Amino acid sequence: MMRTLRYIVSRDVLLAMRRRADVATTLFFFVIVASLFPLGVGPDPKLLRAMAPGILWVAALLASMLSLGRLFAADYADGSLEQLVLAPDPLAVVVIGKVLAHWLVSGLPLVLISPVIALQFDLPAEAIATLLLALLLGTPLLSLIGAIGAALTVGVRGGGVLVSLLVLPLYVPVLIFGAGAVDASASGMDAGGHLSILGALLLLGMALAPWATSAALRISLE
Amino acid sequence: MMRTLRYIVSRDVLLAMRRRADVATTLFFFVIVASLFPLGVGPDPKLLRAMAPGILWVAALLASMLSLGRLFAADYADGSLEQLVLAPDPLAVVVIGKVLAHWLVSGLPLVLISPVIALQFDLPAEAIATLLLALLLGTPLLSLIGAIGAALTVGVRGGGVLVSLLVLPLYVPVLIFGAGAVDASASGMDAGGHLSILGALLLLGMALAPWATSAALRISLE
Amino acid sequence: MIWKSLDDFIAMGGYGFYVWGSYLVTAVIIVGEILMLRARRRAVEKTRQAQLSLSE
Amino acid sequence: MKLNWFKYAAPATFYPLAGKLIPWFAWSGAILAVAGLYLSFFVAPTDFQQGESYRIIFIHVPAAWMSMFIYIVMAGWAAAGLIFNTRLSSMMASALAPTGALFTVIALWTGALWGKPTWGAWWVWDARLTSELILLFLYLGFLALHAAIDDPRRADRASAVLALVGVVNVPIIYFSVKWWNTLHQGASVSMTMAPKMAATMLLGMLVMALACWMYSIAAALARVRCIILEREQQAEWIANLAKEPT
Amino acid sequence: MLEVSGLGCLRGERRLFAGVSFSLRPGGLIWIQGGNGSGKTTLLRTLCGLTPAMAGEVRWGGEPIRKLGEDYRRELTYIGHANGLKEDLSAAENLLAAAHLAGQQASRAEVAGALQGIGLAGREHLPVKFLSQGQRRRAALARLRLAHSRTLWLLDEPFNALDAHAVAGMRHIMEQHLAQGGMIALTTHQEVAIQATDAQALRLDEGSAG
Amino acid sequence: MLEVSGLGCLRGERRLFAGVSFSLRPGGLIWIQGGNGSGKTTLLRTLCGLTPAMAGEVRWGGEPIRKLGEDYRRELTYIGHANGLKEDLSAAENLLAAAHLAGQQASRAEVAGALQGIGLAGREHLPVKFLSQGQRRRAALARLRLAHSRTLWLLDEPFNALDAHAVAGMRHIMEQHLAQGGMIALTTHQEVAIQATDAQALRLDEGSAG
Ligand code: HEM
Ligand SMILES: Nc1ncnc2c1ncn2[C@@H]1O[C@H](COP(=O)(O)OP(=O)(O)OP(=O)(O)O)[C@@H](O)[C@H]1O
Ligand SMILES: Nc1ncnc2c1ncn2[C@@H]1O[C@H](COP(=O)(O)OP(=O)(O)OP(=O)(O)O)[C@@H](O)[C@H]1O
Ligand SMILES: [Mg+2]
Ligand SMILES: [Mg+2]
Repeated sequence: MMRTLRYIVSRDVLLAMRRRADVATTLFFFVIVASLFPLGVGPDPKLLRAMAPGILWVAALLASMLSLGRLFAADYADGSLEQLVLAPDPLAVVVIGKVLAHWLVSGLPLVLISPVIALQFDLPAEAIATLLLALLLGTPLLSLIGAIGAALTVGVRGGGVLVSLLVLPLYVPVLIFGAGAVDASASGMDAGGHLSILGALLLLGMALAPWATSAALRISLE
Repeated sequence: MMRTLRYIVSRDVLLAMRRRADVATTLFFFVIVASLFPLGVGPDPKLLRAMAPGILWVAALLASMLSLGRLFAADYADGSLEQLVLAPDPLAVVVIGKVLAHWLVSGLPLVLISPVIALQFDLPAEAIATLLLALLLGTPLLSLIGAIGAALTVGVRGGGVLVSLLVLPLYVPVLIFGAGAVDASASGMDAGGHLSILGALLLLGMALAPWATSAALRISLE
Repeated sequence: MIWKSLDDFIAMGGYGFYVWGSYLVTAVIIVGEILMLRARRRAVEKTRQAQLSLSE
Repeated sequence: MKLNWFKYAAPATFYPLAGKLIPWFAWSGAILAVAGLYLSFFVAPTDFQQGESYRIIFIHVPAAWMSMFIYIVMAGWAAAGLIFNTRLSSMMASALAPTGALFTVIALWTGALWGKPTWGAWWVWDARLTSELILLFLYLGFLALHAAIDDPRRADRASAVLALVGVVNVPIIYFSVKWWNTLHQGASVSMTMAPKMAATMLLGMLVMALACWMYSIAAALARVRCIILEREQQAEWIANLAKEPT
Repeated sequence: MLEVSGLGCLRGERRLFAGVSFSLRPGGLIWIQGGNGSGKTTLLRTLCGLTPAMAGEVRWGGEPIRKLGEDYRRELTYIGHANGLKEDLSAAENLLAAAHLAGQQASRAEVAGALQGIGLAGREHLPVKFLSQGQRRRAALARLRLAHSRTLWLLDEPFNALDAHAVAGMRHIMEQHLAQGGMIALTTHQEVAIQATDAQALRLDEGSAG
Repeated sequence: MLEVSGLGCLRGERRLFAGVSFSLRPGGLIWIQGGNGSGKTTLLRTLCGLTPAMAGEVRWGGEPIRKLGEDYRRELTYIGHANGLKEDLSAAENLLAAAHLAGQQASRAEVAGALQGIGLAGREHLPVKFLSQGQRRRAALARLRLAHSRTLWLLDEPFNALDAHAVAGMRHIMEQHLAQGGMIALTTHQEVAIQATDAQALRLDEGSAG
């Protein structure tokens, strides 16, 4: 089982590396969306600082959501999803592997680059540390929740947009606590409460999302 | 030629209507993204009013960009793009038809719903009128520019994310003048200058984008 | 009686637009749903009769 | 051919039963609505703070209650459909969704119309309002997913998974939004502005809520009958159903 | 008349074929043969102008097809490996859209006739995504029944996924087209005996397929 | 042993097949025949448990496959219409990943051998998107050369797009599998004579295909 997990993660990461441009693109999407705002809103630094946590998190949400297309859709189109479902391991293991790979490829880079963007918005140092930590807890959760939506829309035409309708409302708590943590820390308060809720949500997500996703996958393939 | 144009528009609109949920989804994506920002930024009405033009335009940009996937990718995957290129009409006509259909299906509904969202952000009435006008000029331009990006990434795996990388920087002028117009009008100034620049950009786009798009399509199919 | 006249009733103490706007839209939505249900029912009935006449 | 007849049995017996129940629910809904409206407009006194605008409460609060309640009931039916693989349960879930979504729209609309005179804005980013908006998105997601999958059985099961995921999330969303709102300073308008409600007001609201209940049940039953007819056209019992229009 | 002279093609660092020359007259059929990966699809795509030729030239009525552009495209019908059907539209809607795009006037009755002729009666109005593999192929090939006015047919593995009955039907359509003075270039791995006054076979390099 | 009893399937309002029963013993081959759209693919997907049966049951060694779950999946190899290859990976990488997923130990040398055996020598390291249609099919089928330990093979149109040489190669692999006590259920529209001690044919309703 651990072996299968490892194989799936390495297969998906290999695939992503084969298309390095793709990984870079999620990252650039994040950067571009975060930088579009100052263009749309104007350069007032106080306004920008107030907006920064929200904007960074919304950008992270959207970037993670956009890359959900890669999670199952391609596998479905070329028939390898059938093969994954027919593999002699519990489907939940396969799902965990794919979600992990998705996070490594599209969540982690985003966490790593976020301090640079935060500097652009002139966030104080503690807030940046909190942002890093919050993203580290929040982005895997985004991948987990997103996987459910991606599995439900597999094989559905126009799935790319539909998935956003399904997934974005479910992202709301992550957004609120994530941005809340950064906000609290930026205004000198303690972010511990927000972060521990985020951690609890992550645990809940890890316990439930793989099952929901594998049920959804089986249904989609029927 | 006009006949071909009409056929292509009606085919694409028919296809979209067959998936009515899909059209609605672009719309809801717009609404949801616009509502995510307050959740990230906090409910302070003054802050939100200042951000509103930027948020609405960024949401429109993203919604338009997300639906670009529908423009050529599906046609490529099922082989009908080859057939479109082999049609006995100039490819630019085909492109114009597809862009027009794309705008009708994903741009126009967004323009129509924007006043409701603007009310959520408590924008004044004149600013809402300007927003409507600016979106009416801007969204076709987004479709035209997006088509170039979509054509360039046709057949490229992970094109969905790549296209955003190509297209978003090109969207920046639209964003600046579009949000600028609303901003001006919200702070009681004249938005005429911004709007006429937007109009001029639209004319330029209509003259150039179809050619660029058809060249890109030919290259992608080689 | 709370209301002195019909005009008074319609004015709702100056809040007529909001109060009647609420109730009107509610009524429209509910009537709309009923009509849509009826139309759906009719459509099903029509295809069913068509199929019956085919099979006979 | 013995094609699992027992699965059809449930809709087959339910269909006529529902047909008999609908008028009862519909008429009691109508009567309750008349009584409730009478209480709301002619018995309940004017509010000394908000004036007459508070009369929106009689539709706003029942609609808001219904919107949340129907979602939970819908998820319950969906879960039953998923677990016991009974077709009728899934059909009930998809029959409830549009009515729930409409009540959500009513709650939002009446709330907005109430907000303008009381807060001076159509919309504020308050916790309740925001979570009601997200609830609307959840309904729309359910409907869109159901509409996007062509095989009805697959659509039922996929949207059931979504409804269950949603129902786990609704409380999380509600509390997170509440926390978000109370931790931020800013628009601190609360909806508990209404004074201690007079007994008549409470009664009016309860009667209206009951009317909404009856209406929702009637609408859901009517819709489930359509769904049964649409889906099971090839089943024998439908062909045997009186050949005249039902 | 289609004339091909000295056509050559490289893929990656591999030479797929070189010096391919033939000509196709009205009523003529050419069967392009070769193992998997020998370049048949590539050759057909070059013939219809999708892939530019690396060496040599394709001429239609004496003019290079690159110059003719639309005038050449008006003369040909290409059916590739992919079916070119929209999954959400029915076979009838797909066929009507394809005919319109090709500039042909096709009535609904003609479309229904073409679909029936190819054995999709009763499936005309089902969205294509519900069709089986072979039924999809049939729906794609139904275009040919409306395309007798197009002189040149380029068909890539038309018989793929078809059952024996449908193969016979297709053979008949092709023979009819040839009898009316049409031209066909096709590839297939199945042995199908098509009657033609002027039938050629072209074997692409066998070495590469292994 | 695979036992199928009274299997039935509806699609939309259409009855595809009903009362399909057969059993497959070690060394047994069943050829599922039928026109386009007669339900062959649907039947195969039901046999491997992807599509739930509407009526009837599939049993493996006496147990319903629904109950067996993973234990059944460990015994079978399914190759569908779609090849299940990642376009960006090479044939060798695809094959290795598939073997690992199936819980088989496969060394790089074995993978290279399997690809060579199926005629992809020299193409092993090319991303699949550059391969021709037939070469892709070969890459998908190469899995079978590593899957002799899987008893039950379910093959949907394995010969599609293959040239004559590759068809012969595949036939050989299948005969070898049967000789080792494997079982095969396959569909194909091409007449391929596979030697088996226990060969059956199952004809699905012909009426529906037209
Ligand atoms: C778009 C705007 C609004 C939305 C979406 C909305 C939503 C809701 C919801 C979901 C509830 C049920 C909460 C519960 O039972 O716990 C509710 C109850 C209520 N709302 Fe609103 N509301 C809006 C505007 C307003 C306004 C402007 C007022 C009055 C100034 C108001 C007054 C009330 C009252 C008095 C209740 C009953 C509270 C209770 O039962 O505890 N609402 N609303
Ligand atoms: N970038 C590349 N590098 C090396 N070889 C390539 C590249 N792109 C394509 N090829 C080779 O070019 C050939 C393409 O052949 P083509 O698709 O025309 O074959 P075909 O004759 O139609 O085969 P089939 O019978 O399988 O359909 C294949 O052998 C493929 O391996
Ligand atoms: N929703 C639906 N409504 C009506 N018919 C449907 C529906 N979905 C599938 N079908 C029919 O079910 C059949 C599916 O057949 P299947 O794919 O199993 O055929 P097959 O025997 O594999 O054919 P082929 O030889 O073409 O591969 C087709 O005839 C198709 O038209
Ligand atoms: Mg080929
Ligand atoms: Mg098949």
